[in-house]
Amino acid sequence: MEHPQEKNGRPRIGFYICHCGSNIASMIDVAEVQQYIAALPGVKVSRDYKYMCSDPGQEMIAQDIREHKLERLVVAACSPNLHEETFRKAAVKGGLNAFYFQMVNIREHAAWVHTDRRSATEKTKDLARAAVYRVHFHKALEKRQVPVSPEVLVVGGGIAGIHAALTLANAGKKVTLVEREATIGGHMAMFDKTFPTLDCAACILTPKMSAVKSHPNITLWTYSEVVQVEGYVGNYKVTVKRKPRYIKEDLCVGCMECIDACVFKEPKFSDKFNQGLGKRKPIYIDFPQATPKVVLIDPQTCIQFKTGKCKKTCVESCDREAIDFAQKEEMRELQVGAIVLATGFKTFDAKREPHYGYGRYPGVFTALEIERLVNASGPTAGEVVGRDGKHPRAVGIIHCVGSRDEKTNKWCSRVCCMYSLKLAHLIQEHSGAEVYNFYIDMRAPGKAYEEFYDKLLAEGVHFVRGRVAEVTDWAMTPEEEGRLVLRVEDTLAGFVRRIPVDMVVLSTGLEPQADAQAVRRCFNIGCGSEGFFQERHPKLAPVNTFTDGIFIAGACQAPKDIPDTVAQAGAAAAEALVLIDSGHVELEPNTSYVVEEECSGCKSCVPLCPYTAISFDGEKKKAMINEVLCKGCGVCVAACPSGSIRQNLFDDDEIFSEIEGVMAK
Amino acid sequence: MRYLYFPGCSLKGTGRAYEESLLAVFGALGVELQEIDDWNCCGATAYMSVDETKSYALAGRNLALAEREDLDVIAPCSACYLVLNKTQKGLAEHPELHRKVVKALKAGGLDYKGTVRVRHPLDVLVNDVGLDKIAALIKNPMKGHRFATYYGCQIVRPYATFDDQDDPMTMEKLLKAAGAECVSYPLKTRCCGGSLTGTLPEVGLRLAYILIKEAKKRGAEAIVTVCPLCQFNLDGTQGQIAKKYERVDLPIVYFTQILGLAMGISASELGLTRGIIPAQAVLAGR
Amino acid sequence: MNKNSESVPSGKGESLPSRHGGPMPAEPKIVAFFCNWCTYTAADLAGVSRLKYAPNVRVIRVMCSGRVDPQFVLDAFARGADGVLLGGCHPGDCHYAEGNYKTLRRMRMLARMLKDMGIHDGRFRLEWISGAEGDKVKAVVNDMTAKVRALGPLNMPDRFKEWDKEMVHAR
Amino acid sequence: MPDKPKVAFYWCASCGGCEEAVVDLAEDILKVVEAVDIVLWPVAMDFKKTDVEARSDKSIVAAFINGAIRTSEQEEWVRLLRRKSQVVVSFGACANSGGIPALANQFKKEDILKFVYEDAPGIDNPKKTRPQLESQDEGRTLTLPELRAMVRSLDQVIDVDYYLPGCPPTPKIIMAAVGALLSGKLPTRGAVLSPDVALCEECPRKDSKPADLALTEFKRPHQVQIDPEKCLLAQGLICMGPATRGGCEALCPAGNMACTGCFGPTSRVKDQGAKFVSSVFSNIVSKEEKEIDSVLDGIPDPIGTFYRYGLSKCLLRRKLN
Repeated sequence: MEHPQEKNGRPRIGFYICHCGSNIASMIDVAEVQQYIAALPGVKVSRDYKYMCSDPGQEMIAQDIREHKLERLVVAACSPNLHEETFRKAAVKGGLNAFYFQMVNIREHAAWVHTDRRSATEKTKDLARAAVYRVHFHKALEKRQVPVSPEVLVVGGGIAGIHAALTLANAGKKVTLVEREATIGGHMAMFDKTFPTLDCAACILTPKMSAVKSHPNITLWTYSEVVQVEGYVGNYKVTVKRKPRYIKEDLCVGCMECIDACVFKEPKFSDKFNQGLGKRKPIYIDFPQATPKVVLIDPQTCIQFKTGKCKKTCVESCDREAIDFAQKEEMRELQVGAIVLATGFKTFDAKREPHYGYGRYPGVFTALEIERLVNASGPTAGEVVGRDGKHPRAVGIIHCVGSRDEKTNKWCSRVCCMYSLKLAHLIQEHSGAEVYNFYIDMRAPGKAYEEFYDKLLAEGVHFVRGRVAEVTDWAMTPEEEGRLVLRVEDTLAGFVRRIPVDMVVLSTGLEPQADAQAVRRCFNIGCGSEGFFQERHPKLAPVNTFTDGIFIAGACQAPKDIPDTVAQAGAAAAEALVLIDSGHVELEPNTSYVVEEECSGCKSCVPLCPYTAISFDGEKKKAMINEVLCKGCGVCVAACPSGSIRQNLFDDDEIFSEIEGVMAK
Repeated sequence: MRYLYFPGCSLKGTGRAYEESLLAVFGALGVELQEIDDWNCCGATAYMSVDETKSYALAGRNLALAEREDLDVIAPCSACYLVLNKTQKGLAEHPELHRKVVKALKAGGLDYKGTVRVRHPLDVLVNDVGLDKIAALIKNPMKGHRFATYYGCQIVRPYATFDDQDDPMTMEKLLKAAGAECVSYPLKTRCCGGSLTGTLPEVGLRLAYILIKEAKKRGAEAIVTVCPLCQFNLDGTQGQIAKKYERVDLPIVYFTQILGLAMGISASELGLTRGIIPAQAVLAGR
Repeated sequence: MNKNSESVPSGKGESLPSRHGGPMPAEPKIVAFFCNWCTYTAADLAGVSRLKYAPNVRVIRVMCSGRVDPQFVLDAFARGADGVLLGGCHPGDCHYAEGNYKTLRRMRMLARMLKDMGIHDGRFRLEWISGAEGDKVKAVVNDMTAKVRALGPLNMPDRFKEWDKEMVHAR
Repeated sequence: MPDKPKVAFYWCASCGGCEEAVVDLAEDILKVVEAVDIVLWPVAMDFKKTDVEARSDKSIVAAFINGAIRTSEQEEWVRLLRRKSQVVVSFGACANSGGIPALANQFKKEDILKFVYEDAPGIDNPKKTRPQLESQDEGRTLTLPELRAMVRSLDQVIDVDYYLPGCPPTPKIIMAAVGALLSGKLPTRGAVLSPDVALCEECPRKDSKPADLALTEFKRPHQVQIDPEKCLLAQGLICMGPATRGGCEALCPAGNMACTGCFGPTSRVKDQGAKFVSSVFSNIVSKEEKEIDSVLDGIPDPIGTFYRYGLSKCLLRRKLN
């Protein structure tokens, strides 16, 4: 419903300022601002209230709109990112178009960041006045509704991606799961046991992996990478690169006879899945339960690729004729409504802490290497032996390598304390060695975590509180001779200790993937300063991003353990479901449009639009904006040399009046 | 290639062998070192703890003298290198301190804008001159000689400007270019005991003994160092070590001396006769 | 006939007496245009993190720094801003792909024009601040406020009045 | 038969081109003379100030005033004409927005006087004599108008009813304006009497403008052999056409010259120079500051280029110095 404007052309304005409990009121004199704005021309109602976003607060606004025939609404409260929608709804409730409203951010941008009440109050007056000036030019607008493509893309086939994909697929959605490696499973597939229950990682993961493979709603693309994302919420066009594995995936049944038949009789090449502790052939499969169970050929090591003169015994051995040396990289396109990013983490490079001797002393291992060593399907079939083939008498586990460290990564990686305990238990169990844990603080906050720590204490694992200064082969006593010595200040005992061991395990922390920046650019989302993907709100929107329709799950957002990862993956899947099941998305009406009779057809705007929303009508010789494609950045509006492009919500009049408003006295 | 040269007190006194070998090697490489005219004490150790501002001014004077030329400064002594770098950084980060120091300098007709770079000869040799150029001048490689490289505490801490703080490797690269072998020596940045021999001799001596003993144990025929203070301490305390622990007799030499030998410069030119522990082993085969 | 004309303009660069005339110069006002996706979000983050910074900036939200028309900058100065700050996403990070490059190109030219018009370059600043850089909002606002304060008031509205005093009937 | 409507023409800081434009009406001028009674036209007729002063207020139907306001005398005259006229038409770029004279707003008055009377090549003035507001000559007091410290547009001094754009306005738009005036079919007060669409609309080169200029350098006219058919911006020349109001029928581009912006901006634009910058410079190809800067170096005098006819109307009005 529309109200007639006042005779002088000035709309009737209602102004509301929120105390936000004491959040705003403690730093800003809200009563003073309320009185000041009340005196501005056009302002018919001005009120302050304890919690404007509460039901009574919203009701008060709606009531005022009806009673005082308000035509514009200004609310000074928190960031529009938080409550803009709330007050738009309040406006609508009162019978006003939602876009006759303007929000003033005086909490995040004033109350919380200033220390002087006087100047914070003056600033608030300026900002509120600007909004009052601005709403004069507001127009009645409607949100645009755009249909949503019902399919979902999940990127990353670790436990997070697997769980998200299965959840969505079980809800009846078509899902494409894209994984960079040859198999899904991620880091979890490398683990032997999981803390604190010590259940076998493979036993709980592999059923989910095969469920992914066999699910009618899931298309699984491994050995594939997303290279381009275009479009917008509900309508993403995604280009995926499918790398050649030189095996016809639909023909290979994973019998592995080709591997036996390979001209290399013995595995010779470093096995990435086993962290280089094992060997593989040029034709290989990462591990027996790899999903899909399809072999692949590494062209870097395969004789046929290197010389073209191999006997190709593998081809002979495959009666399904699945081997295809001519396979090429393929580009595939997907149309999806939502995307779940679950791209995981990488472990800290232990060589960045040279005083721990990784890469220098053969007795020093990373935790992930030990995961493979203690794994029954690992390179040593679960036997804990050093690179020299000897069984360690004593093992030292150093916590916080690449975590909680000013020089490397400041954050706590959250999982290392717990996995160190797990590894301590497994090493002791598998080898009978004395195990020492060197920790700064023990962090075991989780269901049954602290109890697990207690269990380890009872098992006789040693705990030394102190950050290890160095790992050295410098022996001072015969006992230390030929071993690795950990020098550490035992901060509980209060002196420096030298502890000789035969094997050192570095509990490396979790870091963003090496290409996290490129990935986030591709998907147009943000990263925190440490490089993990940025959630929309740390508490209230932990799986959303600032780009609608793109959700994040698992360790790509921050280090987290398996239970948290699975919970987050479920949450991301649920958010994607909400989007898709609603059938459409509402887009802000902040689109731009060309006023045809004003346009000179100079084409200045045409190349500026990143979404090719602007075209040049060859008949009329004028520019045209396709509203469906326009995302409302306003670049063309600023660039139109004759001022003939307008933008809803951010028109010149609105911005100039805001400038006038902040500067007026 | 031309640099300013800040010798500091050691290189004119106890560390003369360092200066002689440094100048000989740089001369052979065609790198010109121009000694800063009228340099003064760098202000190391005691000054800093007594009066910080004054000691910054003292060191700042050397930087001010250097700034008049548009050249990097080479400070071979670890203490000088550290103090001059600390001053450079301190003045850059603390405008108030910089103002005070400049005021003092102006009283002496000097000024300091903050543009000087203080470099270590290891840095200059590897990063400016380059290993290829050095390798090309090696006439008499140190084949079969094994050394322990010892960096001491000051050139990588707290500022690790050209090498790793925990496991520096620059000296290894140079010695390898000279044809020598380096033993794995995890004690390369541990305290030599130098500053304690005067105050807590028992502790100082023990620290020196540990370093020498470990180097010997690992098959080194000498410890190669970059620091005149470490050299003096490790060389000069071996008599006491013999009395208290055991006879060690390990030559302590400068990396420039080894480089010089490999370049075919004579032992006397390189000051190799100046050590208390004779450098016979090092000279074997020449 | 007006004999006062020689005093206009002052001839002392930008300097003009404080708008309040008293011994305490007025606090500078800086008009900021922050893009919704990066810099505005960063300012929200600074708030949530309770970082404290100078209260001199008035933020106007735009969807993209590319919406900022150089006219806005001139208008802000003309209406009394002592400084104008633009905040956008880092190069390569624009929510709208390349809007910030368009900003950069225009604003490099505008900066030259401002300089030619005698506006000190400290009064106009373009900064790339990502959504994660709440601390950079603080640093930039504090730094710019200090610099603009040191430059003194620009105060164009009073200058306009001052300049027009040479006319018989100042309008 | 009632009196013919009384019309005044006056010139301020101008080159005389606007007067020439009136003469350029050719035989049409006769229709004008036929239709109106000219009561002031210094370039052609001998009327004195006292003649105008003697008229009653609002007795002149329209005053056409060209030239910028630079001196106290001009200010006095335009105030007088405002008082005596029902309609004031700001005539030409100088009156509208300062025009070429307003480029002086980049300099201090003292510097201008010093240059003109002391430093300019060819000046022989050893006593550094300057014009005085008052001087004595054989017992008589002589006065001169005062040079103001800055150049103003007409509407920065008096209220203006209509604007005729151009340097000078073309005969076509002058005749249209006179016609509207005489027939009483005037648009809303404050209007610019020329189409409110940018020049490209009527430019013969319009079709040759590529969608993406993809600018990598700017050239000055003497550095390039100008293609007579192709869009001038596409040739790397600064053509202000896209940011300039049409109505001139693209005289300059048709004459193989880039538009320099004399018709001023459209009604939607507050600051022609800033808007032009916003537009054209967005289309530079480079993303690197240094490269962008080197492209910008191709424009050695930005203010003189983008505000050639409008520095008085720049939002900042003059250089601070």
